[in-house]
Amino acid sequence: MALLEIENLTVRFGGLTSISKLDLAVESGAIVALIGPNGAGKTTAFNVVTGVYEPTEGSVRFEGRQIGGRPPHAISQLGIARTFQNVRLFRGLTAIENVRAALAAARRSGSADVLRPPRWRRREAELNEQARSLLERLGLAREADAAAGGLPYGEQRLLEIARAIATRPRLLLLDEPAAGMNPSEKQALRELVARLREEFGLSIVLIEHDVRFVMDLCERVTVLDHGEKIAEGPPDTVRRDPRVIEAYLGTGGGAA
Amino acid sequence: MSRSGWITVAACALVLLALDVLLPRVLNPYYATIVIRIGIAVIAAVSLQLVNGFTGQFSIGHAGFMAVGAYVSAAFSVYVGAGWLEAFAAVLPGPLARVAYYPMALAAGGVAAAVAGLVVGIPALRLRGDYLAIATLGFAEVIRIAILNVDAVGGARGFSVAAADHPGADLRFEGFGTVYAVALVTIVVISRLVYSSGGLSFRAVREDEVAAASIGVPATRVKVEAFVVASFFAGVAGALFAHSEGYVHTNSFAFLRSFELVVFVVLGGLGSITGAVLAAAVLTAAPELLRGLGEWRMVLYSLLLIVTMLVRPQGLLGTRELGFDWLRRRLG
Amino acid sequence: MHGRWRVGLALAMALAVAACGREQTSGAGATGPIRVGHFASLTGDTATFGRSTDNGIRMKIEEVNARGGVLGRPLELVTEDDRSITEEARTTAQKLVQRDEVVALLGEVASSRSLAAAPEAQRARIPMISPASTNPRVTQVGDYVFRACFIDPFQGAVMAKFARETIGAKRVAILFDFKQDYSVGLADFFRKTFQSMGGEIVADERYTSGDIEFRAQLTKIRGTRPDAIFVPGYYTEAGLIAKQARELGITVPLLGGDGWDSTRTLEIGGSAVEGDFFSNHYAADSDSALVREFVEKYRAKYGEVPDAMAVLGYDAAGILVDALARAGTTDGPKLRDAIAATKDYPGVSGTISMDPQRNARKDAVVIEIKDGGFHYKQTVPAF
Amino acid sequence: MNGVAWGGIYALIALGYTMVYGVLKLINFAHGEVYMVGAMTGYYAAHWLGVAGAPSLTGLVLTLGASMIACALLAALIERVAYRPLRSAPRLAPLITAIGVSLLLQNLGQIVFGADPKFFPTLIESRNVFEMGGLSVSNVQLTVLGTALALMAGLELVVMRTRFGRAIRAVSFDAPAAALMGVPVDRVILGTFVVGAMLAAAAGVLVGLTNPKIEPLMGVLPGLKAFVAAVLGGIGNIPGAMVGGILLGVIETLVSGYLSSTYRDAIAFVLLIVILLYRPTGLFGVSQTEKV
Repeated sequence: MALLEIENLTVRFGGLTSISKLDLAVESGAIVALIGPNGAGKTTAFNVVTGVYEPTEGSVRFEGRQIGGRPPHAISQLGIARTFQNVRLFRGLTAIENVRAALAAARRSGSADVLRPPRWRRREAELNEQARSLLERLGLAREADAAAGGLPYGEQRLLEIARAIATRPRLLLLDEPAAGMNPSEKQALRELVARLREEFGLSIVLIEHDVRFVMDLCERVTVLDHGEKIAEGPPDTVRRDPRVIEAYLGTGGGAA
Repeated sequence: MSRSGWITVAACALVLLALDVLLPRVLNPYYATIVIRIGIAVIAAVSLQLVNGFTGQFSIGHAGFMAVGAYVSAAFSVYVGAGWLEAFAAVLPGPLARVAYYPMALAAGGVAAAVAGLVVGIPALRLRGDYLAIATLGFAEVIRIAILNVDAVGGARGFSVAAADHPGADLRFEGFGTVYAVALVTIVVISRLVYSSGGLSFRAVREDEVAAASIGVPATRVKVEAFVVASFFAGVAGALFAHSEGYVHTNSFAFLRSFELVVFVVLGGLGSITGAVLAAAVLTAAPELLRGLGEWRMVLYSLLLIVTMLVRPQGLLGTRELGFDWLRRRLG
Repeated sequence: MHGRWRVGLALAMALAVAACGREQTSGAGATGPIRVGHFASLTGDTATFGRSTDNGIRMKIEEVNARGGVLGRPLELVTEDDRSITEEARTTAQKLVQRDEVVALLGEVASSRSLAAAPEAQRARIPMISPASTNPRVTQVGDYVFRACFIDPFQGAVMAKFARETIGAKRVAILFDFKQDYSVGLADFFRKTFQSMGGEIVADERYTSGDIEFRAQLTKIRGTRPDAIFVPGYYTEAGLIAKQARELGITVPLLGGDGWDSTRTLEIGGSAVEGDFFSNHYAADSDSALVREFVEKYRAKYGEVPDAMAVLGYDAAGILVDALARAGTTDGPKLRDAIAATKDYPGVSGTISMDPQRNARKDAVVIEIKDGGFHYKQTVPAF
Repeated sequence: MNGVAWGGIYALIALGYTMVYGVLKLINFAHGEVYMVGAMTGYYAAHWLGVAGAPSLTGLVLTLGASMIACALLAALIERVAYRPLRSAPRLAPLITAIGVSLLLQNLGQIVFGADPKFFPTLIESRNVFEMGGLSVSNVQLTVLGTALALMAGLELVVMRTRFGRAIRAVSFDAPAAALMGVPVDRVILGTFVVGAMLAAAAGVLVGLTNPKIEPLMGVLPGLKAFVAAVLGGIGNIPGAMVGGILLGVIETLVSGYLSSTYRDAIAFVLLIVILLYRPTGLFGVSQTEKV
């Protein structure tokens, strides 16, 4: 059984079909890329998997459980985390607070916060420690107490990944993690993603425009165009697929 | 709580008790009333800060929950509590009987307001931004007009917190210690709620609801929680108001009061508890301090608001806390 | 930015000055002027009332001072504005008692604000005389609280009697302001008395102070064909109600209470209020010498005909001065006893005695609106 | 019928709220006070112009014009002093200055105009032009409604057909983009305040015609209700504000007529809440799904 199984998924907004009859499976431990031109429905797929949108038809199963239509916070608690295309940090909080919020989100206890028994202090110290070590592993230790909104763009992207990992997911969805990065940053990111999979035992789906970026990182690539899957397979095969080339050239995309 | 924590609490209790005894001897009733009103304003403002400043929801109907607290606690005292108080007084010395009774009246007001907050919050918090604002304002007015039509609490005639059939029970309560103890509890509870890892959820919802949900924060529930907790303390503030004034009228809880509370919160700095405390204290005292100006006093008061906001658009303290680390170390 | 800071600084300094401003004037010793406090709504919703009572009180105090004061000392009036806010009535009363050390309090017009402030007078053992709060509960707060006017039950009953006996009405509609306890009280007692005299209340409609639109209620009332309509509200709405009633073709007389007593009723009602009646504390065109003299002096001083609030303010101050002279001291309890013993005090609003419930007992007059003015119609004696 | 006339007045005030909200996302709480100043200046203008004694249509037009100009200047001043410096400040800061300006105008009003109510001069002799059953229509009501509708039509024309109107729409849609396209955003915002204030001033004068009692605190409740009307229609939406205003006026009148005036003020809010729960962005508001 695959970790994530999307079957026959269709998403419509009014008369507009954003995704049509999509099938997609992500095996445990895999790194999968979702590529395709603008408006292909990649982010919509993420939004359905994370509960932001409801599927119009079809099913989304995570670890065998039907999750389509559940609220986002519940899906997060099941073990799916994500980042956003246009970076959505808690800009007014510090970097470490962003991570701590994610560490603590699922296990809040207002009465413990107010009464603060000894075990609350221990847990608080523990969370702080975890958050710090997570930041360290993403190279953000020095920015721990800086306001998230004030960080350079590249670090904001990293922080968003740190925050996602803090929810202890088994599946991580990265929405254009390399957008706006220069080649050397991209290289670092690629290494980081690979390392994170090992260290945290993650399965990763990432959306990317840049086919080269996903080439030696991903085992499989799924190509969407106009809401439909037009190709799927190992990167090398997909890259030579005439329909893929047409889709990219047709929209004038020089990304490939 | 740690040992130093208990020591701090004990010290605070002692200081408040001392204030309770000393202040009425030092301050005349006029100043005493102002000081008590400041305490009540602080409670209401800090509780609203949880909703508006920390959870980022824009409520402009907080006075409605004060009204619920004030009227329910007053009615409780007049129709039920007076008898209990008399019964307590039969076995306890007078002041002790009152100390034993008052928490019940306050709790009655607080719980009633919290229930109202839940009932209002669940449907209203689906709304966003200014639509939420206007809905809270609407609920507050509906609550007020509903109270105005209840004869058992005096309707348009207002409601005196005195029980005719229990002349021995003195239901008025003007202890500084009580008001400030409650204010302190409010400040401690709300600051502990928000300044903890779990409490980051409130601010996460304020910063970005979608992102908050993506890390597992049940945004709607967090909003309702904030609303209910805030309503509870607003209700307690209302209960204190009713029992210290001895007479309540729905006019005291019109939308102007709600606006005043919003002003406290924004002027003090959204997301700053000490800011709300500061603004509530200054702006509650100001109309009385400015009495020397005669008819110009409210003109100056409004100029003060405008100029402060122009000079400090982020509020007096922004999102910072005044000496909070110190306080946290003491109370932590 | 520097400019802004300077403005802020200037404001802060103004604040500080204002805060200290009054501090120097404290301490009324045994030889200085006798301080009398008046707390009133000089601004806000009911500013008109507060300003009128203050005019009346001020005039009385000046008269007394011109005659050499009382107990050999001049009187000093300290007026504080409560902005028409309930809880501010309480702080103003406290401020007057504590900081200005007044010997007695005059105020408020609105019963709710008198109720909020009265416990402070009672606690400080400083007598308080409300010029015009007609709600019975005000003086029930304690034995230091008095009033210079009659109470709602009396006034409601007066108009019920007038409607039944003088006009001969059988069917009366009521249109009252449900947010003003004054109006609610008058309507209650009118209803009771009128029904006990064999009359019928054919409609019981409500409005809210601040309304400017009554056509809906009046249309309903029109359908019940009443002989008269009792509108026990304030002048602010009464004139408009009359106007809209006439527009709708209602010709029966409207009856009101002392809340109608303002030239504004005429100004706004115009021809629509012709032939209407209301009960009042006094009639400006009464042939009593006392009234004539008062009206003349008031008009000379303030340039307008005094309304009932001015008269009641004047009389409240008069009762206090009279009691001060009889008590021979400014001591609270003794002054209280003297006020309680007031008997046949010749006030502009009638001959006043304090009844055991500390309510002024006096006659009421009914005023007819005729030829664009208020005219004395008849006196309804105290009962 | 009377409800419709009232609704017209609410709608005029609501337009000012909605337009300002459209361009600035600011709830201009001082707007009700601008309406009050409109009524007051109308009162003084009518006396000063000598049209108070003699009812005439010219008198009405002159009074309207005078008070609209006065309020336009006032609004420009308010915008310049209290809102513009806060253009880049946190969103709630100008809300507080708006409350401050509102309090300031109320309190200054009580000093400058006096706290006593004034009575607006009769600019039109009232008579019933139409009566049928329980329904009667007076010429005053018709004038009020006619003027309100004419002004709204004029506004619609300005917004849809002029460069200024286009600029307003552009700024409402996306202020930074409009600025990039060379729209003078500051001037457009100022213009929006001025137009809104003129409509409120007209509403003030029109209220003076039907219900002549005017006083410095008269703006508080109608201001709030007009805001409710604006939200009802979907705040930021101009036709929405018109419909919301008229709807509110009619419903209030019906409620106090057929149910009870006791609940009239409550009903506006109950209605509002119910509508918001079913349509969280008002009757005509476009629901903005956030792009994720």
